[in-house]
Amino acid sequence: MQEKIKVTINKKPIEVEQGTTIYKAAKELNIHIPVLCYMNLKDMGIEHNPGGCRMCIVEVEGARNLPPSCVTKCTDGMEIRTNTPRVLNARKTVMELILSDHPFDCLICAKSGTCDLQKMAQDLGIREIPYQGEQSTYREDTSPAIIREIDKCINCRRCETMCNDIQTVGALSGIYRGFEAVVAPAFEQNLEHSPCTYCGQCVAVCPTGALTEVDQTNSVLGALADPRKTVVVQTAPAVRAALGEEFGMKAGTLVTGKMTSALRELGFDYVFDTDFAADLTIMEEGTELLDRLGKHLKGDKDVKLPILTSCCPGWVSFFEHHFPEMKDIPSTARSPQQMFGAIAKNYFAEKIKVKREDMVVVSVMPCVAKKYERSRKEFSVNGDPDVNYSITTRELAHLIKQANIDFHTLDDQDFDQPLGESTGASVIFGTTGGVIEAATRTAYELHTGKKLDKVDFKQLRGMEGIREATVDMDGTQVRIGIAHGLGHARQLLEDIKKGKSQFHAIEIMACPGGCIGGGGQPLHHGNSQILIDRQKALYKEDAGKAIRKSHENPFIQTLYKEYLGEPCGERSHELLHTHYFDRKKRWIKK
Amino acid sequence: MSSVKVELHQKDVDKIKAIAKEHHNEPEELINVLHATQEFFGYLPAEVQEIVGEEMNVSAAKVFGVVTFYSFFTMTPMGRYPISICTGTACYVRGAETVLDEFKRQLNVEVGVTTEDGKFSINCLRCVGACGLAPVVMVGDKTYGRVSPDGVKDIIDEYKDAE
Amino acid sequence: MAKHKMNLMVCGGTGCYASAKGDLVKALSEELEANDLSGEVQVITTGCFGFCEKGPIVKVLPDNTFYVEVQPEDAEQIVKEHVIKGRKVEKLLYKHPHTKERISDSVHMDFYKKQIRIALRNCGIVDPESIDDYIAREGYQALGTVLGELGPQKTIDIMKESGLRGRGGGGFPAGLKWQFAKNNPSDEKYVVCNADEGDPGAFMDRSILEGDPHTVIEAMIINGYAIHANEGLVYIRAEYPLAIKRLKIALNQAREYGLLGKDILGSGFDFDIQIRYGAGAFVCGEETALIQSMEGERGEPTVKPPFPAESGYRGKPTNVNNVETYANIPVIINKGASWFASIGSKNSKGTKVFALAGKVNNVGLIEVPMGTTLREVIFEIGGGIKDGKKFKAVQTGGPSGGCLTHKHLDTPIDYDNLIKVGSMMGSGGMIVMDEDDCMVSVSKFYLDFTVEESCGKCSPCRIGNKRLYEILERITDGKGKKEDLDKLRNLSTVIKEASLCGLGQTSPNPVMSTMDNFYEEYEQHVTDKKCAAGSCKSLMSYHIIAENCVGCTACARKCPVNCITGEKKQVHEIKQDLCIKCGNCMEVCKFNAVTII
Amino acid sequence: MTKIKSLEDLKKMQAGLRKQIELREKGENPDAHTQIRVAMATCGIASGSKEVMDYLMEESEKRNLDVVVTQAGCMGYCHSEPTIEVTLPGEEPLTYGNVDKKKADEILEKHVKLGQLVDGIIPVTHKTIEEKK
Repeated sequence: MQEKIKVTINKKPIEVEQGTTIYKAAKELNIHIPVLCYMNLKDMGIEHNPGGCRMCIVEVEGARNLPPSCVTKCTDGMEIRTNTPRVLNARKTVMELILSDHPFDCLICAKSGTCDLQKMAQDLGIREIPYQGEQSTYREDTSPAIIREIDKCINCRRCETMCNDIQTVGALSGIYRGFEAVVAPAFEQNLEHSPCTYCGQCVAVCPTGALTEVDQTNSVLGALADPRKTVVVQTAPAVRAALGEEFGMKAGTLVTGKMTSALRELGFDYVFDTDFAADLTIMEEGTELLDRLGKHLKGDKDVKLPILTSCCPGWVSFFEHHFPEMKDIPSTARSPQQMFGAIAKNYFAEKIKVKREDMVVVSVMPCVAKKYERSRKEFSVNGDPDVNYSITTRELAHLIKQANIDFHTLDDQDFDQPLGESTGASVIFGTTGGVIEAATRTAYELHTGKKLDKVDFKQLRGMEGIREATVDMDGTQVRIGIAHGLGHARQLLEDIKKGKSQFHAIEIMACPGGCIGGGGQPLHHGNSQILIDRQKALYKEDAGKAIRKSHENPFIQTLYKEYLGEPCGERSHELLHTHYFDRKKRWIKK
Repeated sequence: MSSVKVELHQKDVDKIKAIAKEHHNEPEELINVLHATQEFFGYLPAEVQEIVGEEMNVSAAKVFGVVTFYSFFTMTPMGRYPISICTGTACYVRGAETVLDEFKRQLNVEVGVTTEDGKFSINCLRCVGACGLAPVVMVGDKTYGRVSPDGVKDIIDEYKDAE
Repeated sequence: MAKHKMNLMVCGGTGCYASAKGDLVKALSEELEANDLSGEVQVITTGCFGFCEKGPIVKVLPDNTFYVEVQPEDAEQIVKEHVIKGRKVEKLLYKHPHTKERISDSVHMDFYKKQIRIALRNCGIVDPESIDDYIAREGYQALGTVLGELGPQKTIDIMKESGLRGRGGGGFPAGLKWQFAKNNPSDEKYVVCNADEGDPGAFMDRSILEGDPHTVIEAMIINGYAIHANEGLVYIRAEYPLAIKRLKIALNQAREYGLLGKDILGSGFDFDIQIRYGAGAFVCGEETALIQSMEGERGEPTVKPPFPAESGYRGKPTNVNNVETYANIPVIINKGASWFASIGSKNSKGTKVFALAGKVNNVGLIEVPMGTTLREVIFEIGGGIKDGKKFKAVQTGGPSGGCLTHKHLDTPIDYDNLIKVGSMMGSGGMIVMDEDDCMVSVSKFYLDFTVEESCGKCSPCRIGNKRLYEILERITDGKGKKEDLDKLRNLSTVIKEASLCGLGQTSPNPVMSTMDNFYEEYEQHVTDKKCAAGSCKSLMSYHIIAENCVGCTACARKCPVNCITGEKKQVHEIKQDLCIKCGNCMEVCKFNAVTII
Repeated sequence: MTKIKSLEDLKKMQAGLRKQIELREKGENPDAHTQIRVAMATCGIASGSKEVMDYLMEESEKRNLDVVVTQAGCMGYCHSEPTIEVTLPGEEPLTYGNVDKKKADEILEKHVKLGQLVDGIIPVTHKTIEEKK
């Protein structure tokens, strides 16, 4: 046991563990110290404390300078003051300096209202900027999913940490030095030419408007206003567990019914559920798993195992960029978003007798990478994408607010049919471990031919970055791996490459926590408890569903009967499966 | 930092690979490798950095981050006769700035830029440690001491017609 | 080996090397060869003699003749006259600037009189490329003593007793630093020599590495043994090719002799040293940034604590000292802690090497006991101000230091005194300024440096210094306002208190010290829009005094922008809107008809 | 190259190397040693000053005397060549004329070792050569 040490903060005494930072000690005393660069997602094991912004400086008796509280550890007997005139003046001056190198377009900035910098300037009561001078300017970069307006970068370097240390994508780095220092891709190229996976974790942690998602709300409004278009919307599972936060509700509040009402009020012709497509994904991916597993068990040496999930577009980009040699291993099943698009524009359009080009499919996603995924060429027919627009949870909230809809007083409505029916299995797609649990429920029954009574596979749940479990399928021990966060995915893949780990199936989600922690979700502002609450909400919704296995979804059964034939059949292959590319950049000229 | 587009040939790539290998492909040795690479190519174009990154198991973004952090590394080729004007304090108080201005005026280029004919480029460096000779100018490896604006022309002329 | 009667010591330091118009060593050797004297007279390339102002320098031993400004064409005379006939070559002897007397040896030169050479003891005496020379000068004996007799703790105790403080800038007691590194348990520790001398105007570390590389190697091995580290790294500026070359030679020689490698001197202790190159980043002089850089990263400092002694290179306990600190260590072991502690002032022991430069007669590298006054350094060793101008200020500590003035001339130089008067020891740059130097411009010069060298990690340094620079620029451009002076003060204070590393915490020093010592000069710039030193071009204009002008047209012919009009024998006029204030007209006028207003 | 295996080895080696550096070390601080300057102008060399100088150097080393032997120009005593000037530490210099090997031996043994004066001193009214010029 470590000894406790005593310190005083603003004359209030407190005992803390050795190694506790001043910031954390102050928090225990409910003393709020402002931070800009510091970020602690403790449930994810992510702590970012470069000590760079210098907003959290405090006065320590006997110290010559003003140390940053986020990294400075308490020592026994330390007397700390967080609000002396000296501290306040320094903090204010530092803020004035930061603002002097920041564009003044707050009112029309995408981050306005949710910007940490803006809030802090308000708190400090900044009314003028006495130190005006040259502002650093950079080229703006718009990619299919993310906009980089790095004139607004304050060098907190959170994005760099997410991109390199957590996601190990390596698209971003601090570049230049001094006043020109900023975070950017190699050679200041656009993100499009970098190994960026558009996971959006940089966007999720950016305290200012330097990194934002490509806003497609105007395009969606345009489609809604066009009388010739039939506008179909699909909403991803994780959205319903987070959207409420944008309207001041507690994290983990399920707002499925209100969301459906709001979408209808916005004028969507059909309000469907991506969960339906998630059930479809399980049918295809589960079948693929059982096929490969069966061959493997029969001794087929050429069969590719483990099978890797492919519903996360960030993850797909990741292996295309970083592990192209493994591109044959993941399941060829498209993601639920794309399966939905294909079914909507083929099966459903046919069914309601709307021409493909007159149908607009909009997806609401917790994700930034989905914007990129929908733009991939292989998901278009004659230039018409299966999914026309993909907006984030945040963008949907903007739309609702824009349309003067009082979210709180909306009644709970159901999704439309047939593409709105879903099972509990599909709901948990939104959290790490959910896809593989859903797949297991179906695979078990299909493999064993027996009915599964206990559908909760608790061993697959949790928040650890890498999890391993074995599921007993009536004697067949199926080894399952789970990773969320691309850094963990990399670790798992390296282990597989080295032959250290052997699995039959692996689920990978690019974002920490899975889709609930997606780059398009309401900002967590460094509070990782929010993700845990969202996760709980999804498991709750699953538990409350009448049908909890994908293959039992009656509309899925109808779809196969009426249109697709059988899972992994010919039509399925055409509409529901895809292929992958080697995207590793090589310069070598022969 | 603008970069020149280059085409790399297999032998260039092999050279980078060899340099990286000499340094055990150890990410820690990135800076040493960049030194050796720049010595070979004369500068560090993006394409070269990409391969250095691949060989050293470091992302291209990070290689670029390191290259742009250190003033010794450059992404543009220097002139055949790179002119470096020392702007250390000793040279500064002895008039290095006027010498620098004169070089800029006569060659009609800014600091960090190469003349159109590719002959000269101007750079500033901090203290070559020859403060006794302040102000100091270096052309390639050759050092000129106690340079006055009047002497600038002579220095340039020395190289102007040289091939 | 043939017995040599005479040695010609040729300074191989960068300063001398650069000022020679050819290969001096070759010229002398060839001349000796031609006169069949190669067997009797040896030409030795040595490290820096220090007197760079008068380079290239050749010293003749044993008669201790000190030749200055020697060029290859002088080789013939040196050999024919001095070597053969024993007659000193008068014209190559140093001429006293005041008495005009020729002085033949360094002992009697003011430049050397007050110096005590500890760190530079071998510079100019040994051939830096010869380990035998170094061993002959008690080289590696301290290592032998440490390995054979003292053991780690006693060695550290000696370091502590000696009172040696880090010569890189901060002045942290070296023994204490070693103790921390020793006390942190780890099976892997490192010793790092900081040779990333980035301070503009300081070149002592380079001179030591060029002149006596083995002393650094020996000290690093001692350091490694004392803290239980088996690996050392030298982080050296890539801009120092000569020092790198000599260091590499020295490392190989030490390995051949078994002084590096396994089981050194039969003690069972293993140690080796590798080189890491800096790449032009001043901030890498800061030890945490240096460690980042050694790990192949951007040289951005990290927050301390943890100090490198706890978690440094590769996250292991690491001791970082700079070159000059190391150069003192073998002598301390050989001569004892009390000997060392007897030199210097109360809290600053030993000597300090300074790079004396600027508007002083004798520019060069000097080593004086701590506690020597600025006056002694500038006016005795330095020979006073160049061209008979008036002393105005002396800047110590480089971009982290401050500008001191008349009233500080009798301050004994040591770590604490310099901080007390608002400056810093820094690595030992000492730049002398005269009446022509504008203090606002000088602080702008340093801020320009800081802005360029700031790593950009923390906001106060990244943006604050830029804003400081902009305000200073405004003032020197004649656009300053009274409130700018308050802004300078507040910004300086906040940058100092809130910045992450030593660079930011000291970067406002040039501004603060010049504001303390030359406030009226700032006021004059802001309120009167005048620069008394005449260095801020925007604040002055050239005019022709009609009474004095004879209309000789000399000025008009010399004007690079043709802004001077007037017929021959008529009073000329300067068109102010075209004038670029180059000063050519004033320089060329023989009739004192051009004036600055 | 052989490795140095112990402190003793190192010390032995150092003792062997000292000679190599002695010339320089003494030259750094000539006033601390006995200095013998040999006039080596044409007249001196013609009358054998080179041999005398070589002799002085070899012998002082053999006899382990703390002597720095240097050459000087013409001392102006062409009639008494070879001439040498002997300066004991802290004392005024004395000049001897017509020095041959025998004389040199006597000077080393008596003047240098014991501080006794030897015959053959040329009175120069206490001026060094340099000042005379």
